[in-house]
Amino acid sequence: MPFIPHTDDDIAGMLDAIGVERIDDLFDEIPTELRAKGLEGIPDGLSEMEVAQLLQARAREDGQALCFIGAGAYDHHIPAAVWQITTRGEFYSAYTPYQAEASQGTLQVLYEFQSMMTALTGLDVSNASLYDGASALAEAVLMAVRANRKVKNARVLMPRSVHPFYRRTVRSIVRHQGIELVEVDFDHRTGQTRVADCEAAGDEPFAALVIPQPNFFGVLEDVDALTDWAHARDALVIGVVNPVALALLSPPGDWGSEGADIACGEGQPLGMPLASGGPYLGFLCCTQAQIRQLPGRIAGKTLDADGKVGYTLTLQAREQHIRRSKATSNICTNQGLLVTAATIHMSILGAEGLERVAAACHANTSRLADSLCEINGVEPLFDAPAFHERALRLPAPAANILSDLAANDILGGFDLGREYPELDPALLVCATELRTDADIAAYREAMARALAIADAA
Amino acid sequence: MPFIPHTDDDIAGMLDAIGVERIDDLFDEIPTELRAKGLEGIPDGLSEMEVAQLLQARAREDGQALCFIGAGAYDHHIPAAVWQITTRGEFYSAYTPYQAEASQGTLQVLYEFQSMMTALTGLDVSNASLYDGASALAEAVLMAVRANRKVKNARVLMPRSVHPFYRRTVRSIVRHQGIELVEVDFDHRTGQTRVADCEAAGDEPFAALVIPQPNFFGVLEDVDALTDWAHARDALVIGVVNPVALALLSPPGDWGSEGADIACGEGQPLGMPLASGGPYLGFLCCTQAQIRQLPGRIAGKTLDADGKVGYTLTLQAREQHIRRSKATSNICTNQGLLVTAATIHMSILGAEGLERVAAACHANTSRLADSLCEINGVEPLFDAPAFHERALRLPAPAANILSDLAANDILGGFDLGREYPELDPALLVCATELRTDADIAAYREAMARALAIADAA
Amino acid sequence: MLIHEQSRPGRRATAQAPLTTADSSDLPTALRRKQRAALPEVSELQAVRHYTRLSQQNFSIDTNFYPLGSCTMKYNPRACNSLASLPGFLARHPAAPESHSQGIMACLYELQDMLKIVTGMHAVSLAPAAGAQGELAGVMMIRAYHDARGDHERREILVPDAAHGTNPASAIMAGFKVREAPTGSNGDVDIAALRDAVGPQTAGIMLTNPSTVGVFDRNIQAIAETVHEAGGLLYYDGANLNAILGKVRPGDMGFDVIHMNLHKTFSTPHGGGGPGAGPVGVSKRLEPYLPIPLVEQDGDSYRWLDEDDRPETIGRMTAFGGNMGILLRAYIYARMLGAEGMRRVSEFATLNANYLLKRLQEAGFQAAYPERRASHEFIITLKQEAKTYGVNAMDFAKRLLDFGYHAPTTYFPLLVPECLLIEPTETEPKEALDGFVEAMTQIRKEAEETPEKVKGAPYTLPLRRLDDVRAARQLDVAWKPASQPASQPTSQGA
Amino acid sequence: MLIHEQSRPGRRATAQAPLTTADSSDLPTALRRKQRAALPEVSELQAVRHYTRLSQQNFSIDTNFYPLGSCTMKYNPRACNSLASLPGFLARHPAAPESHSQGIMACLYELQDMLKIVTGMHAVSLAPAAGAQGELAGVMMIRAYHDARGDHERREILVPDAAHGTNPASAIMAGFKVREAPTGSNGDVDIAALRDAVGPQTAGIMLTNPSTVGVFDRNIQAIAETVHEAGGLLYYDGANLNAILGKVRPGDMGFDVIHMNLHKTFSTPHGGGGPGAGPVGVSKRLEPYLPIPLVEQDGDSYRWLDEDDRPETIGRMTAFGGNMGILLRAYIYARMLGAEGMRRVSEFATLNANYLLKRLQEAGFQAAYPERRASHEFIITLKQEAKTYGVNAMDFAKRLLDFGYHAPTTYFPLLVPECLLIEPTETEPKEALDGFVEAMTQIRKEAEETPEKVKGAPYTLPLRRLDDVRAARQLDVAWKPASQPASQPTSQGA
Ligand SMILES: Cc1ncc(COP(=O)(O)O)c(C=O)c1O
Ligand SMILES: Cc1ncc(COP(=O)(O)O)c(C=O)c1O
Repeated sequence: MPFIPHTDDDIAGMLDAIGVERIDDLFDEIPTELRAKGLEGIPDGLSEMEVAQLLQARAREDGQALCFIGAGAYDHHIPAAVWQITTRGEFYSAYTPYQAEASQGTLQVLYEFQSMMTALTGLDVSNASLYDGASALAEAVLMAVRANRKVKNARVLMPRSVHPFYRRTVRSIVRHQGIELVEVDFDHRTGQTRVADCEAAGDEPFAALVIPQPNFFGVLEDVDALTDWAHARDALVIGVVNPVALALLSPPGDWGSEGADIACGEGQPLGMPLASGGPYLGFLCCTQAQIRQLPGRIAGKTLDADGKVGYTLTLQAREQHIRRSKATSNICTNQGLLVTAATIHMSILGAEGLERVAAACHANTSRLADSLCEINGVEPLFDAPAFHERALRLPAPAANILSDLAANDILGGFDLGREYPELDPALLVCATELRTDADIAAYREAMARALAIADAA
Repeated sequence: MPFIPHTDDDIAGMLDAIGVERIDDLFDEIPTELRAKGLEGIPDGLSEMEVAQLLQARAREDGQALCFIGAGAYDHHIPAAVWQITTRGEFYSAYTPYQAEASQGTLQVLYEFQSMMTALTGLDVSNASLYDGASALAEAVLMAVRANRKVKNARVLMPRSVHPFYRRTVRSIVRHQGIELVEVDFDHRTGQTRVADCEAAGDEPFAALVIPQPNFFGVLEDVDALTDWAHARDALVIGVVNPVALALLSPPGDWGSEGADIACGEGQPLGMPLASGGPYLGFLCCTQAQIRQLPGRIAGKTLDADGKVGYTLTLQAREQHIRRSKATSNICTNQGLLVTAATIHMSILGAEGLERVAAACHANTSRLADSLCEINGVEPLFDAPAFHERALRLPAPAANILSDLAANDILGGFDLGREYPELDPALLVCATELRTDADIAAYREAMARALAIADAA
Repeated sequence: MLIHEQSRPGRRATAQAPLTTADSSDLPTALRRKQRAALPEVSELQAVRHYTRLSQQNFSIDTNFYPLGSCTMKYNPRACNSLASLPGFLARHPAAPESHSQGIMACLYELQDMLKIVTGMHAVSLAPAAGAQGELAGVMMIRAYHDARGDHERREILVPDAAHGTNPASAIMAGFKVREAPTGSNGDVDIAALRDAVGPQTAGIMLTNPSTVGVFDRNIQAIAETVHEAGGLLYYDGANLNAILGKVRPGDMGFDVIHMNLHKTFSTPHGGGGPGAGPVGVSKRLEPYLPIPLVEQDGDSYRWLDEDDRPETIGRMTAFGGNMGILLRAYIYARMLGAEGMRRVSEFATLNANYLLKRLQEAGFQAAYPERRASHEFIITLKQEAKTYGVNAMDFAKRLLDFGYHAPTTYFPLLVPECLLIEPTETEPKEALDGFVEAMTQIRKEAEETPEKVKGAPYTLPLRRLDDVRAARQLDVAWKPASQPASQPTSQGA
Repeated sequence: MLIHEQSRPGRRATAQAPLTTADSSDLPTALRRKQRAALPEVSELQAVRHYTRLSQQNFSIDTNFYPLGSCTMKYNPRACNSLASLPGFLARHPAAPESHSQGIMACLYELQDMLKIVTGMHAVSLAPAAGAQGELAGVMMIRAYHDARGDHERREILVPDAAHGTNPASAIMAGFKVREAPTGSNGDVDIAALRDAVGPQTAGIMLTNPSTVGVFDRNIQAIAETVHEAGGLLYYDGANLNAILGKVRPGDMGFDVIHMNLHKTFSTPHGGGGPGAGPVGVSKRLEPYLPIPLVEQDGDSYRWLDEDDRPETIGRMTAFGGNMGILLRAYIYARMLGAEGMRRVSEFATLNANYLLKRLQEAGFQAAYPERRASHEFIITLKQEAKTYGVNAMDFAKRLLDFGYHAPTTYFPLLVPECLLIEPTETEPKEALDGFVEAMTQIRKEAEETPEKVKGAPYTLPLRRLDDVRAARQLDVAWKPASQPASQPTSQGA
């Protein structure tokens, strides 16, 4: 019996101790008419060997194409040590550290993670993770609305330059809490969200402004101006940031004259494989003033009975298991194992290592964009400094080009027209530090071929 | 500086403490004319990412062909838990357990391994590993010659049905110790080593007889008769056995009326990947009487100062680090990590699991052989019960057929003619529990095609 | 010692960063970081050693019996980890085209299907990232259902007082009011009180059955009838599915929507606090609202369903469709179990729980619901011990750690005083249960003879009992450099 | 508790074995096993938990500073493990055709090449499975060389008294006699004594330089001349290569043959006692005798060289050409280091050793060779402490464990009384060395004030000091079932 250790003797002895004849008797409080007759359709169990053969075949099927998609998930090198340690049983198979004394490993990791995230974002405090970047933004929006005592209405300015999936996720999650998400357009020449675009949202007060940096197009926003503008209107500022980019870019805590109030984003670039989109790791940081509105676990430092330093979950009164319906959020299980990976990743790379990774991605993506733009009809979509991603205008339908490239095992980018019809046909491309010059040349060649075919057709 | 943690401050402070100006001064006892000028030809260092890209490409190059080769290395399923635990840093990066109190993990594993190997072989004691099966046989031969007090000469009867690479290895290793390896032929009809073949080696006394079970051809030897015959002549008996086969086959300790004296073999089938041939694990077991002639580490049970049970390396007076030139062997570093893997593997599978694996291999190989023998001109080479491998006669040159099959990503077996010209053209094939019916069908089809081509040519 | 405290400026003994720093001088200075982030600067060995040693300070399934009620801490098969980590799965970008995704989509599709079968629901979405997000998706679907029918007054969700905290919190996030439904003294929902509570304002009820008090609510059909007749829907909190897998199906009990914690019943790892996966299953009438993406079979291949295919969907729960790696692990586990194995899960989880309960009762401990069968878990109350010896549930919990056992869940559910919620799971051998009974018995003896000893526990762990109050009062939730370090300019692309 | 003691008949809670038992009834009954082997019957969880917990009872590089002299316990980069474990490498059968082996053969070829360059030798074989096997191969080549010249009287190998035990043992295995060469009081070989010792019987000398006393023999050229003039060859024990990598090459010192412990200098893991890899390098005149297989480049591809290509080879050392997975790890490490990184290895290993020596001397410890530079390791002698306080080197070693430091090598080399051979390696930060000095100082203080405390160590490990004598006297080297268990017939193919 896979995973069930009971011998026949055990079973007999245990039933005897309980005083029943057979295991099924233990289910006698379930009304008979409800007892499931069977599990028709569930296949028979397989041995580990058979499942391995099946899964190996399936994993092979998905191949390992050359990936030039970014769009919120980045193919970075992950030091081998990261997952070899993260998957140690003591991290992998532990629960949320409710019993602090038996969980110092996890708790100290959480505290270190929080320390690293505050260092990266320039804010005071960090929680110990949310599900992913998009749901973290949703929580940030809810948090900002709760936290803003000066502005009573629940309007939040949401630039269209924020990742479209993030905007959708925010919409799903906050829709029933009376929050109005006001879309702010971007400048179609630069791809930037200008103050003027924000002003177009009207004169009504708003609780918060979301600022993506870099934005979905890879374009760098004028974060200082936007932050000061929002703060002048008593709104809070929520930065949506890429943690690797933060190695080079001004941290939210430094934006404008006062700094952003909240920063959130996707931790995937900190040591998580692409893995079809998850598990990743949402992070959420804020100023000290907002800590009681912060959702999610927080590890804090304390002392034990002998005065030794230790760590424990703290401010639990914010959380559902204490506060129930009055909690800051319903979040319970979060992304602890990914936090462990991210913490190890950051400690191995350090600030300088992350900086080099960021610079390499930036340079590679620039090289890729330049190289593709040598092809007739391909040109930069926006005229503004960009980081990590580049939006390109195509002379042919993006979907066709992408499927042509895919047939050559090149994943050519994200089809911008799908989310921004006015930009069609356009592509969002990205080349992380893992893409070599040869990879970029291969892409360029395949793109030239694909466009030639499209042209001929 | 990869892996070197010294900061500039550290270096300055340390040099200062030592009282030299630069690191190079520390090499001032090396005669100047010897100082290496450079390392021309050593490439520049690569980042982990770059090395990963290189190695991934190389590993991909070698592909993952469908493997029907056995010949001493078997493609078994390895439970995922085995290597996830074996590569935990505490096992992976520990030294030989010289400080017993700080090495109870490794030491208990060694003791458990020894217990499992004695259970499998039916002998009293086991060492804690040798390099591989072939070098273990060499040590067994040396040990038998030392141990046999009744027979003073150093003749050892070595059947030709022993793995040819084992015989070569033994020859390399023992050649300078005055040992005469007397080849014993096999019955060309059955593939077995008969008592009559042994008797053909002459009347002179001999120190030991080697008995492979199953032998290189997969054929089962009449171990009882051979053992009794050798014992009647005051020779010791060395069994060369496959540990997975031992789940079904009579253990050396039960052979004949007294049992074999020594058993050795290759532990690879107990949880080691094929991995191009190593690291594997040689095992060596013997009767209590011979323990002081046993080479290699041995872990023993003892008590600590508080009377608690613990484990430590014992009988070290047999070993080179104590006995130097009088040691039983020069072996020092052995195959500890593989012992760990094997121990976990055996504890997860248990005797019944190993038995099922053995039965599945046996059945698959039989099915494969039957299936190939449906092809015109392919027929069993030997008429005898066999296990795990099957020797087949081919109607065309084996080398050509094998390279044809390889072109179809099928590794079709071991070319017997290379080592046994008199059997040419013949193939030794094997299908472990991992080979499915579809795999076998694919092989059969490819073989039929290859033979048709050969026939046409 | 924190990793930060091992940091030395200029130390970076790894082979990890690109060897040269690429040019990034085109980034506008105003938008650049002025000072390097205070991340640790350590060697790879230091990091490896630090986190390896930290890991050793955790209890975990792989090292300890962990009978944490409501959490289903069972063996996480190692195969699930290695197979979900095959390069082909790890390398797939979430926006990869379907042509490069058929392998994983086949797994997801089959998982949807298996979850439909085991729960008896009509359709399943794998999107929610954990149980609580599944709850949110579930109650949002209830809301979408009523809204679609113009039934806008249904704004109240009933939640038993024993329910998990996420239940009311999720209902609130979906814009509902929460009303408590009391638990009767026998552990079942108080049906009379429920009847009084339902009405035209009732959007639905959130239940788990067996409930968090560890008993199967025998009136489930009456409850379903009551709520349905009042026009409400039934939500099933699937955290306790391990108790009934293959034995009784929420769909058959009358539930309209369910979430499942794959990190419980389907044995994906808890990871020290996640990640999990909280798929939702629904009856036919709720299907249009399922969160996206979904996987559909289309002839020989699979395709994603998104907003365009499902215009009424409540939408997206995360950017990229959920915790795929966890879904894969659950799929692998399910395939190893098969139908027979699934049935055995609940059978042996229940056998273990009832055996352990019985043994503890024999040892003198008081069950919260002594007349009832345990499901996969049960509650004992230490109120007697607390009163007589002044040793409370938390003291027992801490002392258990000294015996190498992780503590059961304490003080949840809140309605049972000084309670321990104990869930042994099916993967523990009888010896582990017997050992636990022995430890509990021993601790009670200590409570009687030397109560201070119990109250001072633990003793054998790296730390003694931690001061939670201090942690909250003297908040320190992030290490900060002693003095902001001397400004280290970041490289300017040189 | 042993895994065997957790076994219960009939327990097998794993998904590992094939689900059905295939037919094996055709195997002759006489050759079948009569009774199942007494292997443990445990669940997968029990096995995982047992071995996870056992692992935690080890000191290791990944958890502790491990200054074990002569063993080069440095960081084993995790990348070496994961890249050597890529499926393509793990799946390759040793008898796979060259067409399916070019990837790994490229790695092996380049490794051969790099090892040639760093040692200054003419050719390299990767075949030997560890250092001792490399030694055996080496002295066998020396023998083959003399034999080929008809020089059959050269049957004596000189070995310094300080040499590692494997040196004389290997020489004996190759059929030589061993003669000790004494070490001078300054740590160098006693040249005069050596001159007296060589003669027509001299086949060669086995040296390591720096020697196992941790100093570089300044007379190495004179030694080489002496031995060569007498007609002998020079063997270099490469266990100490970490001290000179990129600084001085054995080939340039005049050595004819060398083995390298890749599990030392090239940082492949020690694994609790192996596996290692002991490639051998030779000068031109010994090339024909190299053990096979070798990898040769042939245009664009690689091919194996075996007995047919190398008729004079000493032959095969293992069945399949060595510890390939270890060779791959060494290759990966070498590629990460590059030339510059290799030089740094010896520089920082030497810096760390000299710094630690100096600090220990300042703290009052006595160096065995106080006038000499340390190489990558050095010896301190505690004979003073042993005499004054009755606390010997072993006591210091055991007490160090309580401080979280693995003990240095004790009582080797034998010629220095109460010695500790200390090798910090280059991957340890200064803080680790300083911490070690503090611990040693503290222990000396304890030795002075409370010698019994030191003699009773360790105290903080899972066990107190173990009784080695008892282990040898009351030999128990394998668990046996209490009573041979009731005969369980093995399945007869049903
Ligand atoms: C009964 C119950 N419901 C809901 C949840 C919430 O699930 P999750 O932690 O996955 O968000 C839990 C788990 O903690 C639970 O035990
Ligand atoms: C100096 C010296 N020579 C030889 C050896 C033997 O090497 P191995 O253990 O790899 O056989 C060692 C290692 O223990 C050593 O330190």
